[in-house]
Amino acid sequence: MTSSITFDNVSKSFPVRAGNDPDSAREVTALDGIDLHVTAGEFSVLVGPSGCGKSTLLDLLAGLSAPSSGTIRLDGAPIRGPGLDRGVVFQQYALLPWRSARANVEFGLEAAGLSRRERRDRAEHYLELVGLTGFADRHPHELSGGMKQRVAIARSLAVDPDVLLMDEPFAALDAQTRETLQDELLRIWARTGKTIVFITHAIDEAVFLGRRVTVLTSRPARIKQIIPIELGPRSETDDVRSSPEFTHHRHQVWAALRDEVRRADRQARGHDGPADLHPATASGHGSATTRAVADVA
Amino acid sequence: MTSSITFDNVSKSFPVRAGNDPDSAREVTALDGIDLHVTAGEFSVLVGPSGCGKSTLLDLLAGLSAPSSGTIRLDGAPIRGPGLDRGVVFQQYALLPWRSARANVEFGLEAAGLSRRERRDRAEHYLELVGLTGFADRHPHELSGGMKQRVAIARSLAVDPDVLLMDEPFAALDAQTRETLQDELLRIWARTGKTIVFITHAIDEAVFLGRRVTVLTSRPARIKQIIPIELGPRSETDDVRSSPEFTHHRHQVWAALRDEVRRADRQARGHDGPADLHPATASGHGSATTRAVADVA
Amino acid sequence: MPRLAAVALRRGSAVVLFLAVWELVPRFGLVDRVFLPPFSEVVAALWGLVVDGELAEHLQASLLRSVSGLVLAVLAAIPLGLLIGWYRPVSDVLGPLLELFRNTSALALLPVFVLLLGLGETSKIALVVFACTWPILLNTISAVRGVDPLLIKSARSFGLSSPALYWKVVLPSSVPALFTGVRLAAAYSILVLIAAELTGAKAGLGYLITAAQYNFQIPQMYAGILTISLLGLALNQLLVAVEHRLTRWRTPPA
Amino acid sequence: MPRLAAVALRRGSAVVLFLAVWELVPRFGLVDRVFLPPFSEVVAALWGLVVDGELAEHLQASLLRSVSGLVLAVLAAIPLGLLIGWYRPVSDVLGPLLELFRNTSALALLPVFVLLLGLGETSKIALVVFACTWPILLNTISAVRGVDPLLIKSARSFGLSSPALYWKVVLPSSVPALFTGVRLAAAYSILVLIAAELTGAKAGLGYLITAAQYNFQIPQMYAGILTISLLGLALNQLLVAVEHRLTRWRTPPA
Amino acid sequence: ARSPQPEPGIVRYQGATGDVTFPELAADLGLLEGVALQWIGNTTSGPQDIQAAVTGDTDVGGAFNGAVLQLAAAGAPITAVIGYYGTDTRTFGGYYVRADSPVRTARDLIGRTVAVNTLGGHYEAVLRMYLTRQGLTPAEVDSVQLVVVPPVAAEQSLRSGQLDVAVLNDMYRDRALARGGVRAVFTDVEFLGPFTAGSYVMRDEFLARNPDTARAFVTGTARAIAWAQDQPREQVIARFRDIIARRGRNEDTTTIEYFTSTGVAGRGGVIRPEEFGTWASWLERDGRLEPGRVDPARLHTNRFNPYAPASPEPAGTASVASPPAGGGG
Ligand SMILES: Nc1ncnc2c1ncn2[C@@H]1O[C@H](COP(=O)(O)OP(=O)(O)OP(=O)(O)O)[C@@H](O)[C@H]1O
Ligand SMILES: Nc1ncnc2c1ncn2[C@@H]1O[C@H](COP(=O)(O)OP(=O)(O)OP(=O)(O)O)[C@@H](O)[C@H]1O
Ligand SMILES: [Mg+2]
Ligand SMILES: [Mg+2]
Repeated sequence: MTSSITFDNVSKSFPVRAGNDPDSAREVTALDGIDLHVTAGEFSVLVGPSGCGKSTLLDLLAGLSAPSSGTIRLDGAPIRGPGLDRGVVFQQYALLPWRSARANVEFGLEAAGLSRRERRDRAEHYLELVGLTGFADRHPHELSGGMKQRVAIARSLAVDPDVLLMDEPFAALDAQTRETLQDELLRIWARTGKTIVFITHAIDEAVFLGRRVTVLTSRPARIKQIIPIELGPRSETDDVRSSPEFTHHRHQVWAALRDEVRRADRQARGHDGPADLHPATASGHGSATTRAVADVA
Repeated sequence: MTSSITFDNVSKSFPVRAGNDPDSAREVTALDGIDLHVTAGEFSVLVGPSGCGKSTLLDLLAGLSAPSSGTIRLDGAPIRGPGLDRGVVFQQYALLPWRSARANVEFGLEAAGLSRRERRDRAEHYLELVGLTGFADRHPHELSGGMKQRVAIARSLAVDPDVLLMDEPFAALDAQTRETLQDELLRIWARTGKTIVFITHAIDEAVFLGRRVTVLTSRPARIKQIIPIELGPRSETDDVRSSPEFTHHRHQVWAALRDEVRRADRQARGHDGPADLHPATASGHGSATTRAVADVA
Repeated sequence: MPRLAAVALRRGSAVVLFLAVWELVPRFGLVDRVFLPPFSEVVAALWGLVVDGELAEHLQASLLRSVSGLVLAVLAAIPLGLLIGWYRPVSDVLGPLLELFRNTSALALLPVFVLLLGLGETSKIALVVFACTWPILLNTISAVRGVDPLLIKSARSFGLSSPALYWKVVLPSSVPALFTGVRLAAAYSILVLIAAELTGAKAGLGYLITAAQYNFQIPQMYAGILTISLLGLALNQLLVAVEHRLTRWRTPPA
Repeated sequence: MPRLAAVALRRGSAVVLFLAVWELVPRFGLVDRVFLPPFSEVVAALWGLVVDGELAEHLQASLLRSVSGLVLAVLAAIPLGLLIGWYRPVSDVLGPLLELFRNTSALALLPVFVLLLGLGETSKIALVVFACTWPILLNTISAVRGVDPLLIKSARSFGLSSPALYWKVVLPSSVPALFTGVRLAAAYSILVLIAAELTGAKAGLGYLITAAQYNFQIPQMYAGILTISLLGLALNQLLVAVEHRLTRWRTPPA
Repeated sequence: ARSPQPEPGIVRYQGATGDVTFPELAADLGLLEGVALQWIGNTTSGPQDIQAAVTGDTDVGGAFNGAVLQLAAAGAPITAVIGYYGTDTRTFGGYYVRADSPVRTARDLIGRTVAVNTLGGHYEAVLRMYLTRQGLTPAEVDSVQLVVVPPVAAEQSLRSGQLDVAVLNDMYRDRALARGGVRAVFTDVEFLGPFTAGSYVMRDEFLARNPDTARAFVTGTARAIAWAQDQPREQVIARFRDIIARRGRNEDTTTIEYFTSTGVAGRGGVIRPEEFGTWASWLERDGRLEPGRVDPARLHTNRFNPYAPASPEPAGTASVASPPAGGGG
C-alpha cells in the first residue's frame, strides 16, 4: 500500500530563550505556510539551504511534533502522532549499537506486535533486499557507514510503511557509496512502490532521485519552486549524471537554490542571531554527554 | 614560493595483527609503486575508492610517516619529516577546541618562531583571506562546519607553506557549503599560487577543482589514470558544473573509478579480511575513549 | 606460549619488583622490621590465617556485608536514577538534595548509623548502602540524560510506547555509564566497610586488621590488608568482566 | 527577580522538605530525640561552635590536611600520569601494580601509615595523598590516551617538538578528564580524612565528631557532620567552577 | 516488680580484645545462674560501650563514671549497677613523659599533647581535674591537647617525640618502665588515691523488664570480682589465660600476664555514692554538666549486688552506710 500526503498551510515555530533572562523568550519560525501535495507512490525530493527547516518539516510528517498551525493529511486523515504507516531514515543511521543488524531490523517489528518467527523472517528478507545477506549478525560498529544506512533502510521498510521519510540519509557517506545507495534506493522504490519523501542538500542527488524536486527558501522555509524532473529510466551501467537532461535539471535546481543559500549565509554571518545557535547547539551535544559523565564520577 | 613534488616508485605497507595470536602478523600493502609528478603551482586532485590508500599517500607527503620503499622529493630534496614547507588540512578540521579561531591560526606560527605581534597580524590577515573577519574570537564549537574548515585552511596557509595538502577537506560539509568553499579555495589558489594536492571521493569536486585528476586503483593503490581537465576559468556566477565540458570530464573520471569502486566493494564484502578492519577501527576509536574514562572513574 | 609467558612477565614485573622491595627493605633494616615485616613473613601469616580457617571467616563476613550493601544500593539506585533522569523536573527538584547527600562523607555518618540502627549488621550494611547509592544514582541519572536523542526519536517514530522505549532504548544505552557507577560503588563499599568494622564487629577484614593491630600481630595486620586489596581487585575485575559481557557490542571483536 | 526567586524555591524545595522532616520526626517522637535531635537544635549547636571559635579551629585543621593532601597528590599524580599515559610500554608495565594500589582501601592502610609515619600530620596527610593519588593518576593516564590522535597528527604536521606537543596539545586536551579525577579525589580526601582524624588528632572535623559523640554531645556531633557535608559541597563546587573556567571552550556561551 | 513475661535470660555485651571482663569470668566460674552472655564484638572505648547499651545493641556496658554521668545528662535512661574497674597501688595509670622531657609539673603541661585511649573517658577527666586543682586557669586547661592513640602505639609515639605525654597503664606502663627512659608526671592513684572509677550500666527499661536477669548478672559479676580480689594473682592470670585460649577469638595473651589487681575498691564492686558524686560536682564546676541535670544518687544502685550492706531500699540510702574509700582527694 502507499499513501498521498497533503500539507495545508502548515507553519511551525519554536520558542527560543535568548541569554539567561527568562523574560526574553522569543520565537523562531521554521516553517511558514507550507502547501504541498505528494501523490501516492511518488518519489518527492526536498532541497533547501542549511537550517531552513527541512528536518522540522519531516518531523511533523513523522508525527514526532505537531504543527503550530495548519494540518498535514495522510490519505486525507490528519496526522496525530507517530505510526507504523510511516518509516523514518535519519542521516546518522540511529541504529541501536547493542543490537545486531538483524535485531535492529526486528526492532520496529516488535512494536508492530509480530511473533518472533515472523520478525526473524521479515528481517532476513529485508536485509536481503538491501544487499546485506550474511551481515545479519554484525553489530553496527562492525559495519561501514553505507552498510549501516542499509540496515536503517531495511528497518524502516520491514514494518511495511506506506510512506518512507528520509532526512539526508546519504549525507554522511562518501561519494561512491552514496551513488551506490542511490541506485539501490531507486531499485527498492521501483520494487515496493512506496511514497518517498527525501530530503537532501546535494543537487545531484536531488535530480538523480526525484521525480519532483521541491526547493525551499531559507528560514523560515516556504516553498520557492517545484521542479519536475524528466530523465527517463536510470540504469546502473549508464552514467545518467553525465547526460544533458541531467545537466539541465541540475542547473534549474542550482539556480533556484543559489539565492536562498546566499540569503541563509547572510543570516548566519550578519548578526549573532538565532541562525548561529545552530552550530553551537550541534557541537554542544557531544560535549554535554561527556560532561555528564564527568559530573558524576 | 611554490614547489614541485615527485613520487619515485613509492610503496607503503603496514604490519597487521590478525586476531589474538601474535605470531600471525601479516602485512597490508596500502601503496604499491606510485610514480607521480606534481609541477610547482599545480592544483592536483587524487581520487580513489574508499580505503585504497589516499590518506596514506598524503601522510607520506606530509612526512608523518616514511615510505616502505621508494622516495618522495620536494623540489628534488627527499622528504625527511614534517615541515613548515607543507601545510595539511584534514577532513575533520583538527582544530584545537580550547583555542579561538585566531589562536588556532596562530598555532602553526608558534612553531615557526614568530613574535606575538607578527603572529597576531598574520592570523588576522589569513582569517580575512578565508572570509572570517569578525569571527577571530570564536571557539570551534561556536562555528559551523564550513567556518571550521576555513579556520583550518587559514591555519595551514598562515605558515606560508610551498605545498598545501588537503585530505577530503570538504567531505563533512553539506553540499552548498562545499560548493562555496570550493569557489573560495580556487580563489585562494589563484591569489597565492601554491602547489595543492587535494584528495576527494567526490567526482564533481575533483573535476571542478583539479587541473589534473589522478585516479587510483583500489587497495593497494596504484595509479590507474591521469585525466587532464580543461574547463577554462570557473566563475562564481556561472554554473560551470552544468557545462558540457564538465559533464564530459565527469564521465571520464566516473568511468575510470567505476571498476575500482566495484572491486573495492567486493574486497570489503567478500571475506572478513583487512578491508573490514576499517569500520571496526574507525568506530572503535570513539568507544575506546569512552571506555578509558569508565575504567578509571 | 613462550611469547605469552614473556608478556605475563613484563606485565607482572612491576608487581614483582614492588614485592621484592617490600621483602628487602625491612631485611636490610631500612625500616623497622617490627612495623614493616618482610613480605615473606606476611605471606606466612596469611597462610596461617588461611590454614586455620580464620581468614575464610573474616572474608565471608566482609564479603557478605559489602556485597549485600552493594546489591541493595544497585536495586534502589538504578530504578530511582532511571526515573529521576527521565523526568527533568524531578531531577531539578531533587538535584540539590542529592548533591548534598553525595558530598556527605559516609564515614562522618557512621556514628549516626550506629546511634540510629545499632551496632549490628544493619548499621554496617546501611553504611555501605549509603556510600554506594550516590555514585550509582548520579551515574545512572547522567546515563539516562546522555542517551542519544536520535535513538529516542527513531524509536518514537516506530510508535514505541514509553515503557517499551525505556526498556529497549534508554536502559541498554545507559549500561556503560551505569557500570561506571557500580564499579565506583564497589570500591566505596570496601572502603567504608573497613571503617564500619572497627566498632561492634566480631568478624570481618576490618576487624581482623584492628584486632591484629591491637594485639600487636603486625604480620597478621598486613595479611589482612593484603586480603582487602585482593578482594577489591577481584570485585573490580568481576564487574569489568560482567560489563564487557553486557557491552560487547561496543568493542571490536579483535 | 520574582522568577529567579521561584526557581530558587523550586530548586531548594527538596532540601527544605528534608530539613523539615528532620525537625519534625524527633519532635513527634518518631525517633529518639537523644540520638536524632531536631534540626533546630543542631543549628543552635552549630552556632555555638561558630561563636566560640571552635568550629573554625576544626575546620581549619581539616581543610589544611585535606587540601594539602589533595594538592600534593595533584602535583605528584598529574605529571606521573602524563608520563605513563604517553609511553605505552611504561603503562603496560606499571598497570597491574597501579590496579593493585588503586584497589587497596586507604582506610585499611591507616594503621600502616600510623606505624610507619607516626601519629602526627605526616601520616594523616600521607593517607589523604594516597587516597587522592589513584583517581587522579588513572584519570590522567586515560585522558592522555584519549587525546584525539588527529590533533596530534595535525600538530606534528606543523613540525612541533615533542615538549611543545605535550604542552600545547596533550595537556589542554586532557584537562576535562583530568578534572574528573581531581574531583573524585577531593571527595576521597574528605572521606578518608574523617577516619584519619579518629586517631592521633587533636583538632579537625573528624575529631570534633568523635569527641562530641563520646562526650554525648549529640547536637554538636550532627553539627560536625553538617559542616563536613557543606565542606564537601563547597570543595566540589569550587572545583566545578575552576573546571568551567578552564574548559569554557567546551560549553556554548548561553 | 516481677515482669509478667518470662525473661529470656540473655545479656548482650561487648568484650575487649586480649582481655577477660568480669562477666566473662563469672560465666566461666559458673556464677551466672540462668543468664547467658552473648558476645557481640569488642570495644576499645568506654563511652562507646555504654552508648551501645543505650541504643540497645547491648544490655550492659561499662565506662568511666564521669562518662556515665554525661550520657545520663544527655537524656539516656540508664542506671549503674556495679563498679568494675578502678585504681589502686598496683593497678593505675600514669601520665608519662620521656626521661629527658622538660615537663615536670602541671604548669609544664600547658599547650602539650597528651595521648589517651579514648575521648570522653577516665584519663581525660582525671587530667583536667588534676590541672585545675594545680591552679591552672580554664584556658590553660583547654590548651592541653588530647589525642586518641591506641595503647599499643602510645609508647612508641612518646619515644619518637610525636607526643609530649602518653597515658600508660598496666601492661603498657610496665613494659615501658622495663625498657626505661620514661617517667611519670603524675599518676591517677597518687592524685586521687585508690578508687573505683567505672561502672557497668544497664538501660532502665531493661532493668524493669528483666529484674531477675539483672540480679543474676550483677550477682555473678560481683562474685567474680570478689573472686579475683581474693585469689592470688597467678591464679587469676591462669584462669584468664585459660578462658582466652578456650574462647578462640584469636587473641594475644600478653596483656593478661600483666594483671596485678582488679583495681576495684569496694568488695564485689559495690558502688559508693562519692564515686559518682565526686565526678558530678567536678563536671559541673568544669562546665560540662548542667547543674542539677542528673542526680548522681539516683544514677546508681547496689540493689542487685549481694555484697551491698543488706537493704532493699533505694540505692542511695543503702550506700551511705559504706565507708568512704579514700577517693575524692
Ligand atoms: N526544538 C527546537 N527548538 C528550537 N529551535 C529549533 C528546534 N528545532 C529546530 N529549530 C530551529 O529551526 C530551524 C530549522 O531547523 P531544521 O533542523 O529543521 O533545519 P534543517 O533544514 O533540517 O537544517 P540542516 O540542513 O542543518 O539539517 C533552525 O534554525 C533550528 O535552530
Ligand atoms: N597505521 C595503519 N596500520 C595498519 N593499517 C593501516 C594503517 N593506516 C592505514 N591502514 C590501512 O591501509 C589502507 C589504506 O588506508 P587509507 O586511510 O590510506 O585509505 P583512504 O584511501 O584514505 O581511505 P578513505 O577513503 O576511507 O579515507 C586501509 O586498508 C587501512 O586499513
Ligand atoms: Mg536537518
Ligand atoms: Mg582517508
